[in-house]
Formats: sequence, structure tokens, C-alpha cells
Amino acid sequence: MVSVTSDARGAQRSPSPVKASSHGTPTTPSPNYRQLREIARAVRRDILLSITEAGSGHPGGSLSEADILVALYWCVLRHDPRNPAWGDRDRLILSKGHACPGLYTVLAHRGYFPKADLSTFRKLGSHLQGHAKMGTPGVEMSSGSLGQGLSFGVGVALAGRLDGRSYRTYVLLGDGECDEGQVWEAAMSAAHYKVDTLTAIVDRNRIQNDRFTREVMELEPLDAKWRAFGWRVLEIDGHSFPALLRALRQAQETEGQPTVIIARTTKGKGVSFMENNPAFHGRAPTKEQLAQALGEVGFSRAEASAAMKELGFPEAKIAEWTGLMPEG
Amino acid sequence: MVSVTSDARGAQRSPSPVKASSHGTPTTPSPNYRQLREIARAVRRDILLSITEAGSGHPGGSLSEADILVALYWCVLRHDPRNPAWGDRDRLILSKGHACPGLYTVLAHRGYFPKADLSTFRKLGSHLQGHAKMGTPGVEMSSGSLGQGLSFGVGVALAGRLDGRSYRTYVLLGDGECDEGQVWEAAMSAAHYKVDTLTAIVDRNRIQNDRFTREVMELEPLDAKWRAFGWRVLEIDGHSFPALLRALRQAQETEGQPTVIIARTTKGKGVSFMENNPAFHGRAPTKEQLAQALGEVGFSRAEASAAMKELGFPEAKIAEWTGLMPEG
Amino acid sequence: MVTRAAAVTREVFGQTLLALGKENPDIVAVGGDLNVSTFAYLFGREFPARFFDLGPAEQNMMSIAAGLAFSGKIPFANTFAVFGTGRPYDQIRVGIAQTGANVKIIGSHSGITVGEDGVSAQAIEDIALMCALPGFHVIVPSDGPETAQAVRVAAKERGPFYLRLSRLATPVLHADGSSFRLGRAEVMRQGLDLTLIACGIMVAAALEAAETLARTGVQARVLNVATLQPLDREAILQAARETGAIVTAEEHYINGGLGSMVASVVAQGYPAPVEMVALHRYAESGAPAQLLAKYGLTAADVERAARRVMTRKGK
Amino acid sequence: MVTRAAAVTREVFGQTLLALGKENPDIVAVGGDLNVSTFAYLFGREFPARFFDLGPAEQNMMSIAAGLAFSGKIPFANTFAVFGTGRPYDQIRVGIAQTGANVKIIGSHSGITVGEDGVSAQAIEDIALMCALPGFHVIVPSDGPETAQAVRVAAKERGPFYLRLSRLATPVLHADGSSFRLGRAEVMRQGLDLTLIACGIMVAAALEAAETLARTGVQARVLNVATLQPLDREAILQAARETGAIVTAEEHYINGGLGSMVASVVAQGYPAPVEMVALHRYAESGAPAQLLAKYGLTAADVERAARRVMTRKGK
Ligand SMILES: Cc1ncc(C[n+]2csc(CCOP(=O)(O)OP(=O)(O)O)c2C)c(N)n1
Ligand SMILES: Cc1ncc(C[n+]2csc(CCOP(=O)(O)OP(=O)(O)O)c2C)c(N)n1
Ligand SMILES: [Mg+2]
Ligand SMILES: [Mg+2]
Repeated sequence: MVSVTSDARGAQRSPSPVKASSHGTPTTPSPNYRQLREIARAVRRDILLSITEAGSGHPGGSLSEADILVALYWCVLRHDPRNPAWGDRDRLILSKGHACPGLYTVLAHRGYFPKADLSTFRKLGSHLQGHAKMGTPGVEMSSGSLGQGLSFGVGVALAGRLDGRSYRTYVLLGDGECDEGQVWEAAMSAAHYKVDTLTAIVDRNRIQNDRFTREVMELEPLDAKWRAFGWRVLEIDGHSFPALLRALRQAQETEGQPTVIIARTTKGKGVSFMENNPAFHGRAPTKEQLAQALGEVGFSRAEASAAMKELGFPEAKIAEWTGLMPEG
Repeated sequence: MVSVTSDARGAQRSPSPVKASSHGTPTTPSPNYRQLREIARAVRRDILLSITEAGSGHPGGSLSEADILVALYWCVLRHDPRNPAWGDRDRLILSKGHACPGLYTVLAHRGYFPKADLSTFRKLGSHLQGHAKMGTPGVEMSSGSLGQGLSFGVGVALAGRLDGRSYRTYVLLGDGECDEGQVWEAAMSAAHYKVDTLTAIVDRNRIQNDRFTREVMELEPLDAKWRAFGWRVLEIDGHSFPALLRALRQAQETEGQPTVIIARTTKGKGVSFMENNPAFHGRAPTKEQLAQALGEVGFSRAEASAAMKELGFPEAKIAEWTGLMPEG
Repeated sequence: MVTRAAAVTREVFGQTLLALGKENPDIVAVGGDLNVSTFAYLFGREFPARFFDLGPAEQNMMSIAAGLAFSGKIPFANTFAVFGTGRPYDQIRVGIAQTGANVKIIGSHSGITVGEDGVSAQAIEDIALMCALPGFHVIVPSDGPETAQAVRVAAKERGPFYLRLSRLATPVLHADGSSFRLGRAEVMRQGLDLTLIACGIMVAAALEAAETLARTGVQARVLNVATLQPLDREAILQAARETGAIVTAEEHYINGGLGSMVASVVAQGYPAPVEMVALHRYAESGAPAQLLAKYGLTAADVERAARRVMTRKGK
Repeated sequence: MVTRAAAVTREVFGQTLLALGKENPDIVAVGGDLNVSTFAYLFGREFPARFFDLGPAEQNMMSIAAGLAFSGKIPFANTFAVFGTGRPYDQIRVGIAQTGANVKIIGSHSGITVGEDGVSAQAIEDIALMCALPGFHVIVPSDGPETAQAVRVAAKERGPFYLRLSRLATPVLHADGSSFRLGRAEVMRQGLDLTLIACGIMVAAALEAAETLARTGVQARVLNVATLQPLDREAILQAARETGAIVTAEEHYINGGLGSMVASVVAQGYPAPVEMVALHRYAESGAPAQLLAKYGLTAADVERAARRVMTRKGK
């Protein structure tokens, strides 16, 4: 199942991750776990940079989903960044569209569009809209209104079945998003139509917009809900690449019913003051907070400067922002 | 819990059904099971008469819900037909509003409005609208658009809790209606807010508008769905008064969570050619079919004539329609 | 032009969809447990694999339609007008309108002529809703032949379409295969004294009113505006210029429908007196003909509005 | 009249709701996991038992609000404008509009000035949607003080209300406690050459345009139409009669909003040239000021429309 060839047409799914570059389209296939963690670290960095530059956006859910997206885009999806419209590509539908910085960053790192675009996020004229919108290479669905992605994914998967195509459809959902009844309409219909090429992944970070999910709207027992709606349920650590890849493989092997992976994650993962903090669901860090965050994600001033350069930041801003980082 | 005094203000819930008249407001409290069955028979008769006269309407789901409504209105609800706005009344919310002939008939039999109104169903100027609408005495919610009643019931129950009132809220849902995601939004929120004064009853007649539920949209395992959404689940024969009364009592005694009663019923119950027949979800019988149906529900020509008279039918029509019935 | 023949537009839809299904394998249908009423079952019976009933779960239906469309299918989403517009509005807006998805929404049982079912089922706001979506094609055919053509045009042209159909049989005003052009109003009758602008079932009422008016020497032009969005502004302005007085007629609430769009065009282009025949409140259960009379949507109402606008015209 | 002070209308709502909550124990609130953004959390913090967050489940929220209302409560349902109108539209229509339920819907973050979040969050059709519901009071306040009063009026008057609020601070145009009268337009500035009719954030733009016009000798009346339904027809007709030319300005799609309602009134009552400042398509992410400029909703756009309508006026 694991595949990172850049020409997805010939892609074969191979069982174990090997190695890839963390920049741009991988030149070598199948990164190993350590490399995946490196990639994810770079993704987190660029999520933070693009949101800080935008001055608004949703860091919490972008950081919690980062490992899931890295696992998908580097090891699981059959896709071709040079041909986003390839009919047989696997589809990743981001239903929690506010967390698009995670998706944009991953797409940029895989070469769907220049990394420099990331610094245009949310700005007038940019194709990187505040909520993901079709038209951006690699973006499969317009989002921003919660609850619609799983239904869309059912439609995509049904079309694939009609056409005799073998692509798989993945839908990434928020846990707060599961409050929307439409998610359960979609779940019921996917089971009814036995759409086993469909995999839902719930980013179970236990926080929604205002507060913790258990405070706003209790979701537990979430696994029992999906099971009762006819789905195979896998519950895993959503920051563990071995667990993610195993579950994604199990999903591929499931026949006759759709699979949901409940990925236990930490909202704001990687940044101490964002972790488990509802305040950073939808608020951009200040440049001071960014500096601290980049340090926590494990970047030196020099590395941050290089990354900012790649993202197209002007020299002055690079100097200003990285200057706020601790020495070394 | 069982109470049928007409002055509900002084109503006490007593544990066993005793007896009542099958016509109008009962003069004696607590009908026994035989009497309840008699009442239900009369209710089915008048459902059929009113829909046939209207020339359109929904017999299938009205007949399947009849016993549930009779159990509620004669034995369970604290209510006062002379004072429908009584603040402490128990509320029955008909979410499957297309099945209003069942509700209208029960309300008329309990004295909320004259039985003669039943022959005005769906006619211009009548308060008996094609889908139940507030304004009609005893109608607690405007319906016709599926999926909204359970939410409405949550609101009613929450208001009662805020006001320190002890009333209970019952919501009658269709099984096909459970396809609507809003039902699951409501279910989730009722459990979250621990609304234990709320009881949902699903009329599990296994048929929706066009076809069987398993063909249109599989609902099973329905009990597991409700349980996973935090509800106590009771599954019973929805045509058995002992079972209905027992379950409704158990629901009253449940603390800390809402209860759903999945009432297994037969769509079109009591009329051979309507039973389990999707075609009679939303089609009125012809007068010939009516004649056969009345006979099957167990009425003689003379009894049918008397009933039609009470419902305000003109003599000629009474003669014509009952004339089509078998002798005796 | 009015013949004695009648056709049920939703049935014509079902038959046309069936025919299109045979011609184009990419055509699929999604439904909401009302496929008998919308006649989409004709397609479903012939092409069960290309037909997805989602039950009464209209939000899911619309987003699934969007997913199908962006995977190369041409989905026809069909249900009653109320359940195909207001219920899944946000799904239509974000998933179909803002993306320009190739989804065709068929809303049957529109307006008050749904009759006995009562207000919850009577869509009197769907034109306003769908015309509030930039880029959405909104079509209200006046009869069977026009419906057949509109369904074909919707299938052929890319992008989102809403077709508003009726429950009852309506008089046949067009010859088969004639007339419907997307975005173009159709002059059904010439006249220079005033113009009656109508859509849907009110076109027949307008034609009837025009005949009555003609008997008293008033020559009314009758314009069939089957495409509400994009609107044929030029035909409306021409009517304003050439006839100087306009009556609009629609089976819809007074706000946001044909009348207000025509008023916008003339106020912006060529101010002229307009009278509107439309609904001013929710109706109720009743026989369709009774409701049309009680709520003011008959040929006589159009005629009265015409007389009113004629007295204003001079001033 | 325009001062340098500014206020965020959604914040004013939150504070007013808190105050009302202290005065009237029947006031309750329901929310959709956006209570910080709508400032309803102020009420929730003080009255946790009277506050129900339903998460992002807007259909449930609206029907629960209806249930609360028919049990004697005065529920304020609050969320972003897009999620409080289109998403639960059918629930509003059947449960609130058709029943006349005493529910108050607060839609914050309306229009394109929601800015960076992009099109899915930008409500540009909510006026059309809510004005398509007979009997629904639709209010678009122009500033903080007017918002405070509108919230109080909504709490006091029975029946369904929709209040459309903004994300950003808007200039304060009114003195505290002044001016708002339900169903009555307000003359913000006298003039006889033409009338600028605006609502919401466009009132300030209209006042600014009027000042610019005055400098070139054109005296524009400015009408603040805060109540979109029921509309103050008389004030609009008076404007048409007395000034003979109208410009409408709204942060809304061109169809179904203020412009089309004003056009309907004048076309039916006193035909006059109208120019409309409104949106013609979906916008995009961007800073609010940039979007207003790019999509044509600035004082300069109002001024240009005024000059256009003046050239038409003579003819
Ligand atoms: C229909 C709808 N209602 C409300 C919102 C506002 N909103 C944006 S994000 C969010 C919370 C989502 O929480 P969750 O799904 O848990 O996202 P994550 O934690 O992964 O960021 C809400 C309520 C929305 N975008 N769409
Ligand atoms: C929102 C909505 N969608 C569709 C319909 C059309 N409709 C009316 S009844 C019905 C089937 C309901 O089936 P069920 O709930 O099982 O009712 P019952 O069998 O008890 O009559 C449908 C789809 C509706 N009334 N409301
Ligand atoms: Mg979350
Ligand atoms: Mg059923």
C-alpha cells in the first residue's frame, strides 16, 4: 500500500516505508519512520509560518492533523503532483476545511504548487483561500462549512465504483465536526451502499471551536457510534506513523463496509502553549509566539531562516522573526 | 403512571389501567387492555374515514402508530383536553407529521375538538391541515418536514427543566425519518444535556415513502445506534398495550439519560391490503377499499354508519359508502 | 397557443431523464425517498446501478451529488422543491454554487398547487433561494414540452441548474421540441399596451388574461420568463420601452422572485409601472384551484393587475 | 453624524444580551460552538443554566430554539450568519417562520467583511433568504447603538427576528439609545437631488458619499433602512417622489436584497431610476477593506452610482 513514486501512474503499493526527501516532490520513494517524522516537523514549521504571516487561521487542528496527512501523502495515496486531475488518483478530502494550512503545506511539500505560495495564505488574490477551495491543485473539495466532506466522499467513491476505477477515497474529519447530523447521514449511506473504498479519519483532538468536545457536546462512545452506523472502526494514536500506516493498510483490506480510523491526536501538537488549548483553535500566533513555537518544533534560527526564504518571505521579515528565536 | 382523569390538574399516575369509554373524553378513568383495543379500533376506523374523505393523506403510518397514541393519550399523558395550554401538561410531539390523521383522531376522541372536524381534514379552511400545524388544539408542533421533532422536544424538555416543571416530553418518530441527520444531532444533544424527561418512540414499521427501509436506507442495528448516542433503549411490540405501557413506565423511571422506545409495528396495521404495503404510505383508499377496510377493522355497516354520522358525513355519503360494505 | 392537452411536468422530467440515461452513461440520479412522486423512479428502474436513493437525508444527497459531479458524472438530484432547496441550502451553496458543480437539482411539487399537503410542503421561496446563488441556472418551465427541453439543456450545459416543477398537470402551451432557450425570454403573444411577464404555471394564466383583455381592446404582450437566472434583461427592458407597463405573475412569495427581479431590471434600466401577482403570506391545505383563487393567483387576478397598471401607465 | 468612534456590532449584541438576561429570566440562548465569536459567551458565563451550546449542529439548534420558544422562553440563537440562515433554513421556515415562533436569530460575521475566512463563511445571500419568509422581521443595524436597540426590540416584540451583524468594528453613527424604530426607515441626512438607501455597513459609506457629493453641490438624502422586512414602503416612495432618483447600497448579492426590494417598491408605487451597489459574484479571501474595494462596496462606488443615477434622472 505504501507508495511515494512521483509518477503515480506506475505506482505500486509496497508494504513498508523506506525514505524520501523532506523537501518538494520526493526524489526517492518510501521514507522510513524517522524521515516521516522529519517531514512532519517541516510541515508543522510551515503551517506556523503561513498562519502567522496571514495573521489569522487555524493552527490547532492543522498541527493535530499533520502526521495523518504526511502518512497519507508520502506513504499511502497513489497520486501524481504533476497531474492532479489524474483519474485514477486516490482522493484525500479535507472535510475540516479550516485546517487547510495542514493540507496546503503537505501539497506544497509534495510539489503540487510552489512552497512560496504558502506565504500568500488568506491574502487577496492567492489561490490558498482561508478555507480550502477547489481550483487549488490537489484540493479535492471546497470546504469551510463543516459536515459536508464525508457525503462528498461517498459521491466520489460511488463514481469510482461506477467507472470501475480502483482509486480509494479518504475523508479527514474533525471530531467537533461529528456534531453535524450530515456526518451521520453520510455514514449511514456509505454503509448502506457498502462503499468499502471509502476511509474516514477522525482527527480526535478532543477540542472544537470554543471548548473541549466533552464540554460542548459529548461524542463518546465515538467508536460505538460508527460501529452502529455500519463501519469498521480502528482506533489509534494519530501521531504514530506505524499505527497510522497499519490502520490505513487495514482499511484498504476491508471488504463490504467502509472503515473509520479514529486517530487520537493532540490539538496544537508540537507547540506547548497550543497543545490542548482551545484558544488556538482559530487564532494566529504573534511573531513572538511563532519564534517560541519554531524552537519547540525543533528548528534553529538558521533553519527557520532557510525555510522562510523558501516560503518567499522578504529578508527583513526573516531577520525580524527569526531574531525573536532563542540563540543557536 | 397511568391516568385518564379528564381534569389533569389533579391527575395522579396510577400503576394499572382500568377502564374508559371509547368515545370522546372518558367519563371513567383507566381503561383496561380490552378497552384500549376497542378504542384503537375506533381510532383506526376514523383515520380511514377522514383520509378517504380527504382523498389524499397517509394511512400506512397513521395505522401503525395508532396503538402508541392510544396508550399515550388514554393511559400515560397527564393532560387536559379542556385546557390544551395547561403549563404542566405532558407533551406529545408528532415528528412524523404526515401521520397526523392518527393524532387528529386521538385528539378528537379525547375531546380536544369535535369529531366532526375529522371529515374536514385537508380541506380549505379546516384547522386539520395536511401535516399537523400548531393552532389545532392539542397539536404541540408544526410538522411535515421530517427530522425536526426530536430537536423541538429537546427544547421543550429543557424549558421544563429550567422552569422546575415536572412534565414529560414524548416525541413520536418514523423509522424512515431516522435517515435525517438532524435526528442524530438531537439524540446527541439530549444525551449530552441528560434530558431524562424526554422519551422518543420510533414507529418501526420498516417502510418509508417509496419502499422498505432496508431497501432505501438500512437502519439496523437501530438499537445500537441509539445506545451509542447515549440513550436507554427499549424494544417492544408496538401493537401490544401491555408492552407499550410497561416501556413507557420504564422510560419515566429512567434517570440521567433519555429513553427511546423502538416500537415494532406493522405499517397499515389492521387492513390486509395496506399492511406492509409501501403503496399505502401516502395514498388514500378508494371508497370500495374503505368499505373493505372498515370490515376488516371489525365494523358492521350499522357501526360504520353511526361513526360516519358522528364525523359529520352527509346521509347520502353514509349510505353510499357503507352500502359498499359486506352485509351484517 | 393554449391547447386542451395537459402534461405533468414532473412526469415529463422522469421520462426525459430516462431517455437521457440511455443516451449518456454519465447521467446518474440521487433521490430522497420521493422517487415515485418525482418520476425519477423511471430512471432508477432502468438503471439501478446509476441511481442512489439516500432516503430523506437531503443534505447528504446534495453533497453526494457534488462528489459525483466532480468525478465526471452528471447527477440529477430530485425531490420536492422544499426539500431540494431550503433543507440542503448550505450544501448547495458551498458544494455546488461556489464550485460551479455540474449538478442538476429537480424540485417537484413547487408552489401552493401542491395543495392538500399544506404549508410545510409548499415551496413559495425557492426561486428567491436559488436566485440568491451567483451563477446558478434557475429554470421554471411553463409546461411539459418546455420541461423536456429544459431537462435536456440542463444535462448538456455544464454547471449548476435548478428546475422548478409542479405537482399537477398543466396546459400544454408549446409544441414538442420547440422554443426553450436558456437565458432567453419567450414572447408568447404580441401586444403593445402592456406586458404580462410570467413563469411556470402562471404563463397559462397570463395567456388567458391576455385573451380576456383583448376582448376589451387591450393588447397585452405575454412574456414567458422560463429562465429566472440568468435573466433576459433585454427582453424585459424592451417590454418596458415598447409597452410602458408590466404585470408580473408567479406562484411564489412576493419577495425575491420574478416580480422583484423584473422590478430590479426596469428600475435600473427603464423605469415603468409594475404590478405584481404573487403570494403575500403562507397558504394552507386545500384543493389547488381553491388555493389559487383564495391566494390570488388566477387569470382574473392577472387581469385585474393589468387593469391597475393600465390606469397607472398614463401618469 | 459620523463620529470617529467605532463599535463591533456582535460585541454590542453580546453585552446587550447579557443585560437583557439580567432583566428577564425567560431569555435563554442557544449556540453553535461559535459563542466566543458572537459574544454570546458573555451571557453563557453569567447564566450557564440558560445557555445551551449545541456544537456545530445548526439544524438542531434552530428546532430546539423553536421548542424553547413555545415553552415560554425567548431564545436567542446565535452563530455566524451563514450557519444561522442557509444551513438550518428548513428548520427556520417550518419551525419558526410558519409558526411565528418567538425566536431571535443572530447572524454575526455577515457579508464579505468576514474577510480572510473566504467564501464559505461570507454570507451574501442571507437577506434574500430571510426576507423570503413571510412575517420574519429582518434587521440589519448600521452601528453599535442601533444594534443594542434592535436586540432590545427583538427581545420585546413577539415573533421571529433575524439580526444581521458584522465581524468588524463599524463607525458609530447614532447616539446611544436613539433612533431605531422597527419597520421605519431613518433619514440620516436630508437632500432633494437623490436618495441613497443603505443598510448595515453601507450606511456609513452612503453618508461619506453624500458628503463628497455635497461638495460638488449635489444634495443627497440618506435613508438608513435597518428593517428590511417589514419594509418602510412609505419612506422609500417619498424618496422616489421627492428626489426622483435612488441609489441602493448593501453588502449582499444583487438578487433578493435591499436593492431588489427597493426596486419592487418604486416599480409598484412610483417608478424612478435606481442604481444598485451590491455584489455580483462570490468574493474570496482577503482583508475586508481590500475586498470592499475589489468588489465595489466603497463610498466611492456609491458616489459613482449616484452620478450615474443623476444623469438618468433627467430623462
Ligand atoms: C457548519 C459549520 N458550523 C460551524 C462552523 C464554525 N467552526 C469552524 S471550526 C469549528 C470547530 C470544529 O471542531 P473540530 O471539527 O474538532 O476541528 P479541529 O479540532 O480538527 O480543528 C466550528 C464550530 C463551521 N465551519 N461550519
Ligand atoms: C425533510 C423531508 N424529506 C422528505 C419528506 C417526504 N416524506 C414524507 S413521509 C416520508 C417517509 C417517512 O417514512 P417514515 O418515517 O418511516 O414514516 P411512516 O412509515 O411512519 O409513515 C418522506 C420521505 C419529508 N416529509 N420531509
Ligand atoms: Mg477537534
Ligand atoms: Mg416507516
